[in-house]
Amino acid sequence: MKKIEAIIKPFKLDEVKNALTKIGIQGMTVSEVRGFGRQKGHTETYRGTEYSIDFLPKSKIELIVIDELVPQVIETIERAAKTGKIGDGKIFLSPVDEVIRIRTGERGKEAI
Amino acid sequence: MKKIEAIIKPFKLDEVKNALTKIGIQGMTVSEVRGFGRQKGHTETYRGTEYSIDFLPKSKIELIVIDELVPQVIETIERAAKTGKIGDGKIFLSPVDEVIRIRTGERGKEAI
Amino acid sequence: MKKIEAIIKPFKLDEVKNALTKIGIQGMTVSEVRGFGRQKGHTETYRGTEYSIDFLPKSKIELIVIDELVPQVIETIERAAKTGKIGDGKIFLSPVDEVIRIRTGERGKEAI
Amino acid sequence: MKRLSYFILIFVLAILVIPALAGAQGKEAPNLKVMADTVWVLITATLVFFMNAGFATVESGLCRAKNAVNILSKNVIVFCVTSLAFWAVGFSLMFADGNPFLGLDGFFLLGLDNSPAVGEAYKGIYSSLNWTSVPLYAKFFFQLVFAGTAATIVSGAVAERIKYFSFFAFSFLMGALIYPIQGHWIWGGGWLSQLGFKDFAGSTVVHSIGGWAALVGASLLGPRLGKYGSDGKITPIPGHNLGMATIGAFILWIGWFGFNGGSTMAADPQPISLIILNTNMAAAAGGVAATFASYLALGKPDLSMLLNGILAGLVGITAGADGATVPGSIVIGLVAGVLVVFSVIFFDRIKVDDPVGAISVHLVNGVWGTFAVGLFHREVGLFYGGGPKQLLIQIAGILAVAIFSSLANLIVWKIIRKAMGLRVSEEEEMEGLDIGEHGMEAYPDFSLKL
Amino acid sequence: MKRLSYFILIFVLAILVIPALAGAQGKEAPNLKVMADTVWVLITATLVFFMNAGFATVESGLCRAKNAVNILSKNVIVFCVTSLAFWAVGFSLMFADGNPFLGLDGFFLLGLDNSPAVGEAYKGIYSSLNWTSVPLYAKFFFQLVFAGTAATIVSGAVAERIKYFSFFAFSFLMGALIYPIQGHWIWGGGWLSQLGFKDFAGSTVVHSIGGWAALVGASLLGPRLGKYGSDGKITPIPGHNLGMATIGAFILWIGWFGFNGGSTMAADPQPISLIILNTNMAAAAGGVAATFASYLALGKPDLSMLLNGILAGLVGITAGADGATVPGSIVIGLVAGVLVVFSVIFFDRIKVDDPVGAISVHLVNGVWGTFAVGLFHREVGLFYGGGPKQLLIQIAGILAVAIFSSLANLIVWKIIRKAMGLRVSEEEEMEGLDIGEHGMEAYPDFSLKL
Amino acid sequence: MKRLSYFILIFVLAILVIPALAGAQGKEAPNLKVMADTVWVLITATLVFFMNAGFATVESGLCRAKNAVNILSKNVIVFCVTSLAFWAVGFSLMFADGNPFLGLDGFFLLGLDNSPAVGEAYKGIYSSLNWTSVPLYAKFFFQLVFAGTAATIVSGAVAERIKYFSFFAFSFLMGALIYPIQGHWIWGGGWLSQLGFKDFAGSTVVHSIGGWAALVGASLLGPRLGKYGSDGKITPIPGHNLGMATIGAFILWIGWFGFNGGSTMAADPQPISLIILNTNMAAAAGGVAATFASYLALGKPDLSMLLNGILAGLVGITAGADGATVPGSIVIGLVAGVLVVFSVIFFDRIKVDDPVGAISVHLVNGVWGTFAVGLFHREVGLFYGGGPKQLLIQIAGILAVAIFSSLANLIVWKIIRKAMGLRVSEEEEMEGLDIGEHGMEAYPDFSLKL
Ligand SMILES: Nc1ncnc2c1ncn2[C@@H]1O[C@H](COP(=O)(O)OP(=O)(O)O)[C@@H](O)[C@H]1O
Ligand SMILES: Nc1ncnc2c1ncn2[C@@H]1O[C@H](COP(=O)(O)OP(=O)(O)O)[C@@H](O)[C@H]1O
Ligand SMILES: Nc1ncnc2c1ncn2[C@@H]1O[C@H](COP(=O)(O)OP(=O)(O)O)[C@@H](O)[C@H]1O
Repeated sequence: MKKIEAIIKPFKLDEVKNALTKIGIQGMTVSEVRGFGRQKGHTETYRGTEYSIDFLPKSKIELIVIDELVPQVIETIERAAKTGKIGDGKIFLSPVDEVIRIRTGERGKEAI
Repeated sequence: MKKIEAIIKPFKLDEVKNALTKIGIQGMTVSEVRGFGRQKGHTETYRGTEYSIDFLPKSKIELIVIDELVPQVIETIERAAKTGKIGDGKIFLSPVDEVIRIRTGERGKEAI
Repeated sequence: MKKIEAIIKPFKLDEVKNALTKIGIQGMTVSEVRGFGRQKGHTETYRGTEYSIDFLPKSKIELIVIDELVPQVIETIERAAKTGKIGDGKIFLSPVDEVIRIRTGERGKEAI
Repeated sequence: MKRLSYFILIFVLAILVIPALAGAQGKEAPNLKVMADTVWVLITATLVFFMNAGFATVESGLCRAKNAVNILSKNVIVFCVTSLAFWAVGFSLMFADGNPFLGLDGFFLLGLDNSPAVGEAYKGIYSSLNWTSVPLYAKFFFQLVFAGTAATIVSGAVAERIKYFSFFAFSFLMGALIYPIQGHWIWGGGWLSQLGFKDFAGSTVVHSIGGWAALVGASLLGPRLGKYGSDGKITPIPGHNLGMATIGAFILWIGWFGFNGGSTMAADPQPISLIILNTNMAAAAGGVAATFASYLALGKPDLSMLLNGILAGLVGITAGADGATVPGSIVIGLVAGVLVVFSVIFFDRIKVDDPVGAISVHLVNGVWGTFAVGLFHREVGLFYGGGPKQLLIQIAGILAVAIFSSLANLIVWKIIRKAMGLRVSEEEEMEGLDIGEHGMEAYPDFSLKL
Repeated sequence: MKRLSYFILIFVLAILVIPALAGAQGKEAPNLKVMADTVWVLITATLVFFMNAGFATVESGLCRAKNAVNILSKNVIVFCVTSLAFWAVGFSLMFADGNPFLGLDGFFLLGLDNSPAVGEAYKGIYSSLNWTSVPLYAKFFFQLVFAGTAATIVSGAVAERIKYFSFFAFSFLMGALIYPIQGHWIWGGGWLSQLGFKDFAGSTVVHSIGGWAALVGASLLGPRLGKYGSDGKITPIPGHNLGMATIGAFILWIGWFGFNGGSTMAADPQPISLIILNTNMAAAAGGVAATFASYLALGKPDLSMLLNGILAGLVGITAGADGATVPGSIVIGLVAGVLVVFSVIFFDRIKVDDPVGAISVHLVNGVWGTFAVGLFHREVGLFYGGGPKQLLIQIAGILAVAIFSSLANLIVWKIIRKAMGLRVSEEEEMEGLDIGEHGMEAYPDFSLKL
Repeated sequence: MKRLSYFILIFVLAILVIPALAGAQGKEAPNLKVMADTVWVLITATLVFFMNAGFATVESGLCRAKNAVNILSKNVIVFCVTSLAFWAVGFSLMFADGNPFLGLDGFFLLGLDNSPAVGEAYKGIYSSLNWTSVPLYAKFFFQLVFAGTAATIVSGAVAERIKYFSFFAFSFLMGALIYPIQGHWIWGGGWLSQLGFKDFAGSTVVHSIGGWAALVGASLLGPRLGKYGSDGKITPIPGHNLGMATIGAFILWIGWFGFNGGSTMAADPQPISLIILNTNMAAAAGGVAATFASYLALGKPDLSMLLNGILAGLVGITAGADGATVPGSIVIGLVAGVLVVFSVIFFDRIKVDDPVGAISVHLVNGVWGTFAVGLFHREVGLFYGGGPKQLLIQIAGILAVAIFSSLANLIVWKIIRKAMGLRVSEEEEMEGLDIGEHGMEAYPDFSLKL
């Protein structure tokens, strides 16, 4: 099993979620994060002083999938989240040893 | 060392935290996340139009533990977080290479 | 590639970010979390009843770096985030299998 | 629901068959005193009306974000409902001629009346209000905003767990029956007023009566989930927006200038100046006293207690704002500010869960204010050489209202419980009433901790 | 921008060359009726002014957090701009002597005038206001806050996508031209008033005129990004702070006591008491009706609909607050409360995106209220035996305003679109207008979901 | 703390030994002018009172979420404390008979007085107020709300770092000594008033005096942690809730209609109409000017500057609202709106950290408004042919207050610093004063960025 983390533009969240649902993904966890990257933030002015906001709002999607699904999920996220403009975000893939469903105690693939 | 991530129902957070403290866990990190899963969201109506909220509020607990503690911690979380109803959440286990305590520079087990 | 997660005191975020930028880090992702640890929370009183807030606000920095950079990044975070007082936080290091830049489809080192 | 639709139906029928009356009152040569009085009464009534916004903000600010829509809705609808109930039934029960226990005439504001004629010149059926030289509609509007206040007090004490439509039904019955019947005894020429009971602007009539309903309601509902641990430990449930709560307290404070100041129902310079000053000084004293009480007893100056202290001072001075001296008002306020702090703690200990402190503010200090008239009234008060007589009368009134209110509210709340249920399901309570009762969120763009 | 600087320039010049006039009016022996009337007019005007805060909070509460600074800014600046525009030009076009279509004298408030003289005694060029015994500056200030209301109505309907300075320009033209010209027809002695058209406090003059501008503006702008899917599916965009929206509705409600109550521009006891009561009862009825309408039609009692229902009741009673009976007002409010719910749904279906329901509240119910005068006026209304004549006149007025407003707004909005553009870029809209237009955030300390 | 308990003790004693006075004033036949004047004064005083809510919301909105409870608490308690201080001591020092520098009689409002008698008929010791025909308590209440305003101005400038009880102590001394002494010179028949200094509603008395206290306080406290980098770079600390700030600005605006309008202390139709209109036009002009100034100088129209611009216009017109013409008021407002923008930037540059712009709004524009009387007064102003005499007198007054205020505040702030400390610890400041000073959070349900 793998964990796929995707940092995307917030307004793309619904699209990505729908795309993932369409390929059969049934679970994911999302959080609001702030991203710092090549896409520069913007300048705000407050009471006469300019200052730059370096962190931009992003959404982070985490989902655990079985190894076989990894390529398809990644490809789906890439497609749905892409605008082609800087700041589209990243996908990170990392190993997971075990998954447990709290409700039933199921483990492994059954628990996803 | 392992990282244990648990996505649970928010109102179970205190119970889980207390249960973990009881078995000697001294540190954890919590964040507010939104979960999408088999537990369907609810329908809201706003000014005459229904719409479904697919993401439900969840709490995510992250904690790093030494390998020996993993089974006990998982079992404790399972017990404390379980209501038996859909949406109780998941526990993910993944590898961690190193831990550092910023204050002292300690590494490994000492740093947890 | 490795993932470095650092839980730090929120008011140290800017300093850490600047220090990382100085050593050439171009991307990171930050979220607001609540930490439970040796640093005890504080007591609040509300309408005559005291209660303790066990979770303290912390910031979590996540960044993916190539293996060679790991020691330097960790050392930089340690230095910038340290106050020497309890609650300075932790750094966790874990493996990452793959990184993808959504905008371009680049993978691996190029994508960071 | 059926019951409600039924009431609505009656209303609509009533409206359609009612002849046009409003124009009947002819145009007179401008009577300047009547002009000034009417301006005063209408403006102060508007200030009292504004208290609805104060209650809405104080109460929602002191509850959780997940129930904010519900509390706001309750505080909005309660005045709408009371407006209709008090117009149809309440005002007549309270002020129309009848017997010492009940007014019995002139429903739907249709009774004979030649206001602004006063005293002997008055010919009509709302004689208990024949002392004020303003038009009937001004009298009604001023009394209506008071009725609305009594009803809205309840909202905070039952917050975060009561069903929306059950509260709707209670509001209707409060404005149509519970409030006006007791009001008749005191302000409608009924037996307590004949006894000499003094309650200038309603420490008892509005605040205690509202407070009793709150106490009975909160007790029957039981505490919010999670408030009291199995081991008896109290888990505070902090209010979600103290900025709103503070705005609300200020709005209530300014509303009170109307509440007390307008209760002369005449623009008499000396009395209204004294009354407004007394009102202010009691509030200020209440705030200072509550700050020190919470600082000394609890360690830190709690903002929610400061706000409650101000409101307590205001409730405390309401019965005696016309009769107390300025220093007397300050003492009344100081006592109120201390009382409210310990009362909040007390009700928490006995597990009556009142999220906003409505019982401590309105009931406890309503009683205190009524009692204080017997001590501080500058003509008949004990401290001013008036002997204990007035004090005993005040106690009688307090008891009468205590007994009737307890019973009446018990009956009404139980009927509603039977008919429509009182409390939302555990699941709904946990998720928040906003989604359960209203299908919406108060702050959808914000990340919340639940 | 250039256009605006130009206007500003003219202002400044005007100011500097204008002789000191204010002192000209000598001091008279105190005329007590004038005193009472002036107090009444100024205080009610202050209440109406307060409605600006109500609009600001309702509108920003019902939009998204990322646009809050922009909406608040618009609702603040609109009254500033209208103040200058109505002073320089608008008041004269509306109330100065001229022809049935336009006033044409006394710009910059510099016309001859000997108020508070009334009737025959009045010598001046603002004769259409010679019936009220208050000083000219009181008349102007009262009329100014009405003009401000008409202009601010637009803000909500065009929210979350209009350029800030384009709205600024529109506000100026609204206060200087669109509102006063039509106002002249009805309140300035123009052709509709000569025809017998009745619009006591402005269901048409203020609310419909504001509502038409809102409808045309919202239609030209098009819906917000993401509101309507390609498949025609409606995606609701919930308001970000229902607490603010509720505060706003209460403020508007109390403002309306000034709006209607002050429109007598005299402290006549009987009429002002009736008017204020009617205003309250229509609002309450509107709230109850909207609650049940949204409960029955949509399944749950929607707070935003409850608030809209109250406002709808208030708009509905505005034209007839002086002429309706209390029961009549309740019926008008009940209808308004139902109307607004279905109107909101209707405009959503036809893809006119009005984030706050301004069109349903102000235009639809402005029309309803104007029409209702023909039915419920207790002297000339159809239901009170007055025959259909008044109703037909009312319809004529509604149509006249509909036609002129549509055209005038179309022209003005299109000129502005040409000159400065109307809508912000897609990117800016997505990121929020607060950063794009103002370079700041409304809630920088809070974690938001975007 | 000891000092405070001591004051409290004195109060309580004073209260208990004070005879009942309030009833002494007999009932007269209704004097209609007195009625109208009293209604006017009490209602405008209520509007001024409401400004407390405005200050609370503007100031907490422009600070950070982690300090919101603290700021709100300060803005609530300051009026409570001032009420007691001004009643016990301040009013007498300011208005009682005495010498050109100090009133010296009638503490605790216990002096002889036969108001509403005026002029020659007045027999009492508060002769400096013998020109207004309202009861003593109305005079006191109106003056009290002014004293409260002066005290509350300070709160914003010292926000986010001052100890709660130190501010409490300062408020007491401000209301008891600093404000009334200088107030005596100008409004209490003291030397500046004898010189011919004109300050109609208090650009100097209230706003400059408050502003000087703010400037001295903010300077002594030093800037907030993190505001100025070691390299001198300014890091803006944005306000956490611009919705609240906007509500507050509107509340202040309507409060100002009472502030200036009520300062006639009589319902004289012509003057009050002019004054209220002038007040509004200056505010509107200030808002427009600040919008363009911030747009041109800073690139974008900053909402917080727009709000400050409106307030600046209001402060600016306060001294001359009775004497300026309408166009004159607009010019005064325009200048104020530009001034405030550059003043905010200036104080930021010189590292006086004023989170809400209180110094720029109240001190800078208080001075400007006072100065402007010498230019724009339509009888004695330089621009209206009055020669430079009045201008020189105005400058004298400005300087006198500058010198005395600087010294007095320096002494008082330093005493408090010595006795109880001024600034919270660095750790507390970083964590937020809400937890440190009050043990509670303003928004416990929300995820915050700290
Ligand atoms: N090395 C990294 N580690 C963690 N997160 C990163 C890293 N680099 C980028 N990100 C996240 O990805 C987001 C987008 O990256 P950015 O460099 O702005 O554009 P792009 O994805 O087009 O290269 C950032 O806002 C940040 O949240
Ligand atoms: N594959 C997944 N990857 C990441 N998070 C998941 C995944 N599946 C479920 N979750 C998280 O777990 C929560 C509960 O899952 P759900 O399917 O609703 O119920 P249950 O845990 O009872 O199976 C979800 O809301 C989501 O946050
Ligand atoms: N075992 C752990 N797993 C995950 N997070 C931890 C763990 N221990 C500590 N933390 C995080 O680190 C923060 C600081 O830890 P704490 O024990 O308070 O102080 P210190 O870092 O000085 O040892 C905690 O608030 C928590 O967020």
